[in-house]
Amino acid sequence: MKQSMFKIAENSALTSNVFKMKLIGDVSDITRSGQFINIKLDGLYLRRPISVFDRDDESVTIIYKVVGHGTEQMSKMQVGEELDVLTGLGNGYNTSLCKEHAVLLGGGVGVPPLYMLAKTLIKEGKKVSVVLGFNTKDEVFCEEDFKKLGADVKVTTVDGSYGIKGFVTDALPENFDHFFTCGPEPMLKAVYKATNTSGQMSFEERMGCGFGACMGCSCKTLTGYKRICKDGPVMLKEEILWED
Amino acid sequence: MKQSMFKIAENSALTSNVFKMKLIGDVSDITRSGQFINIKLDGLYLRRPISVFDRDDESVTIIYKVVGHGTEQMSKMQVGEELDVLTGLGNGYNTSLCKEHAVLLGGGVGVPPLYMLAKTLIKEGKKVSVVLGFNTKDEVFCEEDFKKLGADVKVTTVDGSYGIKGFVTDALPENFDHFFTCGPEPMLKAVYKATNTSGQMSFEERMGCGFGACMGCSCKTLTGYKRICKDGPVMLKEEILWED
Amino acid sequence: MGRLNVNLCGIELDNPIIPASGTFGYGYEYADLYDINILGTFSFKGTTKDPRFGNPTPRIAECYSGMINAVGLQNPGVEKVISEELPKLKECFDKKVMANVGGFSVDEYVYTAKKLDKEEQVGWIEVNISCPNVHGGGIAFGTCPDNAALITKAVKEAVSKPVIVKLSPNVTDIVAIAKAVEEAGADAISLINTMLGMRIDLRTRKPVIANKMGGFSGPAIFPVALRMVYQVAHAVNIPVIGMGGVSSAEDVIEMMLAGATAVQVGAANLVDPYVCKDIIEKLPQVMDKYNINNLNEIIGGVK
Amino acid sequence: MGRLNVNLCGIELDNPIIPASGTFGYGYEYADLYDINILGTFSFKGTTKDPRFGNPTPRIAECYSGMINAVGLQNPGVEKVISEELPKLKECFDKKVMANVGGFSVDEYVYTAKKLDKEEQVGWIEVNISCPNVHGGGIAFGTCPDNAALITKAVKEAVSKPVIVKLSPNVTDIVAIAKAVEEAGADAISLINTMLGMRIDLRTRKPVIANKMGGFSGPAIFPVALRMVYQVAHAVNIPVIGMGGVSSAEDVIEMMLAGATAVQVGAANLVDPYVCKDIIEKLPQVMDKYNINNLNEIIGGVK
Repeated sequence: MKQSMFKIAENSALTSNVFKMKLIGDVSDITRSGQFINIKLDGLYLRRPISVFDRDDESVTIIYKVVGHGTEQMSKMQVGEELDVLTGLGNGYNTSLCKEHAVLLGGGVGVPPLYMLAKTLIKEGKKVSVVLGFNTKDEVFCEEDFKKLGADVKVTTVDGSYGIKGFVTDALPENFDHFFTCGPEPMLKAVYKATNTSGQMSFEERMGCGFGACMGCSCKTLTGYKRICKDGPVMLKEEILWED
Repeated sequence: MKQSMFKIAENSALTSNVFKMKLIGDVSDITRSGQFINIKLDGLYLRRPISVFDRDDESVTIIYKVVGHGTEQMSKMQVGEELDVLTGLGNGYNTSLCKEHAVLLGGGVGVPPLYMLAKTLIKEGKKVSVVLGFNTKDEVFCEEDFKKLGADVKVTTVDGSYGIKGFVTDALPENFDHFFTCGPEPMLKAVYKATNTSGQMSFEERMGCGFGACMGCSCKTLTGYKRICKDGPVMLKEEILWED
Repeated sequence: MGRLNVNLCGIELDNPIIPASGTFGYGYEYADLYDINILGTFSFKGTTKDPRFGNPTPRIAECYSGMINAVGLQNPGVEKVISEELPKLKECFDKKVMANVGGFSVDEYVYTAKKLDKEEQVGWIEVNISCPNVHGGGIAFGTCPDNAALITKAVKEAVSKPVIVKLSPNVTDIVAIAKAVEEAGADAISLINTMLGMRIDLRTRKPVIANKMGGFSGPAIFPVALRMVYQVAHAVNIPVIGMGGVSSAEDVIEMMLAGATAVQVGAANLVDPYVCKDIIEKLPQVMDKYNINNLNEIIGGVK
Repeated sequence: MGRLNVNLCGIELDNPIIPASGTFGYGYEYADLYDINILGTFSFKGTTKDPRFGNPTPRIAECYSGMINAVGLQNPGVEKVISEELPKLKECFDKKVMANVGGFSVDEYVYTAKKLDKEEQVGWIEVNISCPNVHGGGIAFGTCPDNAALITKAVKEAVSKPVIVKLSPNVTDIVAIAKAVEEAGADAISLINTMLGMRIDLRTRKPVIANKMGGFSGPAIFPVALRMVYQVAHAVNIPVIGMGGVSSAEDVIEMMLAGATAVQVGAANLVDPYVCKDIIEKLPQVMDKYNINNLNEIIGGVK
């Protein structure tokens, strides 16, 4: 984990309420896809955790949805402004658990963390099938980004206004050996039920610190209590304990 | 009173901790010298009241000393930044009470409100003598501004490092018919004792609202309870009740 | 009936927004800024039997997301309020006003409440048993259920108009006090008054406030206020007026979801004199955002 | 002796900065960030007899200048703390640590305190009688002087190390409770624990926190904390550890002027993990600014 200042190099709308922000700064602690960064915003007390969409040598890119005061404030920030950011948070996805063919299932704002993951898997020579799920056509984003990587991409919409009508589980490809997923909990549960392979799921929870100190985001797993921010956000399918 | 946004057109240091800030915006409610404006700053709850140094048709200028978080934050603001300001606060000086020769006595950050006052008095054809008191040479500011107006200006310093050694009361001119003063309370008391004429004194107090609603800055006078923000900050010498 | 209307003890309010006592004077200061008839009503400056100067200055301190005040019930006394302040208010306010009453003994509370009760402009009597700034005074009533009940009963018997009792948050068990004043006949409860707080000036090494401690208000106290409104609203059967740090239309809705029938806005008026006007104007669009058709449908919506 | 040194119940601290229980785990999380031996000491995660998962999530809510948590004493239980956490801590921390103890009965408190008392790494036992998150548990002790005294006495008799009792601010009379625990044998008092607060999510119309209410901390509560530290420090003759919203070297000095011998830093660690390091580094220059030669000269400086 590292605390440092980042400068906004891009902050543009992808849909009516989803934004892409590129931040220039020290990204040395961002080591895996599926990790997140934690952003301090003026006038708000807790930092805002946002998953990493991509990184290069000098910048990290995030994609976030405006859902509350924090993200609304972020969406209004200008290129050149600076942000205090904690980087290198969370365990991230373990790509070595996939042998040949990975399926990546993303729902809504669960899509972004899969991008850097897809990049890594393709670099490792694995076949990557991506299914991106949205409610409706207007909400679709990032489809082209995944296509450009060379992944096989399908899009589902709940109302059928774009791509395949239904949920990501309605567009599961054949013959994958491992899945990676990120999205709302009902989607994670559906994926859990619809898959027979091993897999990794990224969870969301309201966090206090984001680095394992406060126990604000604990959950029970089959392998004991875990902190979603530090021991997660990625959990193995095998260890997940659904509580209803 | 008016609430509106102002843009910073200048923010420069006059001494090591005294700054001059020019704000462009709607100044229509600033009608008298001796009034103040009340500035909202990010991250601070209460507004910061600062007396008016000067105004023209489209801007108001203030001179402030860095004494706490608020003024420190102001000193770091850049030209072009915007501030939420309440204008037209306080009664201000009544120049009609001076017939021919006014003496203006300012101590430290009590100096700025006297500038617009001097301008007004000179415009009214009155003779203006100014005595500016500081602790030491390095703290002196605004001497030239008053001289340019055509006022007779003397400077006192407590340590004698510049001008007349002593307090403003050690440099009182002869034959004035009314005095105007602003400065720390010990100075106001000294002026009160050292003068035989009528006069007006501007008081300072920690304020809540600055516009007469909260009773945070009340004081007792010989003519009843007054709110320094609304019924003051300028009081007639005749009504002052010193409490020790 | 508009979608903002609420009923407070039998009097219909155009909206639930009520500037809190001590932050709105006797109303006419703000009438220079906007037409104060747009308000639900407002609670005027705490009024006592005799005129009071209040505490020495400084009376004000800055805090993170809030402020401390130790004004100490400065007011011209009930006679002058009736002879001078209310006539001035009449010129700019057509609605019923909430008369806030302070005191230092049961007799004093009763004396002041009785006088104000007779005024046609007064719609409700708000009994402040919780001002933390008066040594040996109001605070004692507010922190003990028996005393709170005593004063409530005495005032209730003396007046004809609805009695609202304003509670202090500086207590272990707010519900016990709320139940005690309900049982003693209160028609409504307003809470929370300010929290007892303190700041020290590092330069002078003295308390910022001359009176050492004072009443802490502002957005900082909102979570404590919301919690107490929730607890009290679920424990009593009379209306609750929520307050404590409310600064936006969203805060108003949160207070009403917690159980408030109406909402007072205090410290926010002092830093943004137009805040109540802004809240009233923004409420409909914020209600739309959260799919609220009528404010009455959300009162106590959180179980 | 450095100008930052203070003595806490016979143990010399290099400085008065102590990360508060529940915000610093068992220390080693932060040891990855900086050498935690620069701290005065720290108070480890509240430990109970049995392992606890704590409350359901969400456990965290944002507030103006603060946050609410309802973790509910999640900890691996005292046996595992001794067998697993303390050995890990030993690798990165050479000083005595403050052992924070929670419980649900006098016997549990005594059991846990006794076990931890025997550990060479433990310098003080901090008894949390004030955690507001455990239904029917710790909170009861903290809001009643007699119960607070009962638990203090029982723990004091069972252990050899200094006993610090951590008080709840959610009370009418903090001084009565402080005096009760002093009389019962407490070696020091720490305060304040979190205030009971609540937030509601306007979208879901449900409390943000699964447990409905939780402990409110952060700069928002600083004025209440400072007031209580001042009141208690002037009423008892044992050292007081001040906490509640402390986030800067200036806050530390303000707390010490109010009467604190040492200062705990809580919520600030969660938003700025380096805050304690920063405070320790900045203290000398802030002391210079306010003409403070040695911190001991300002403890309780405000009368």
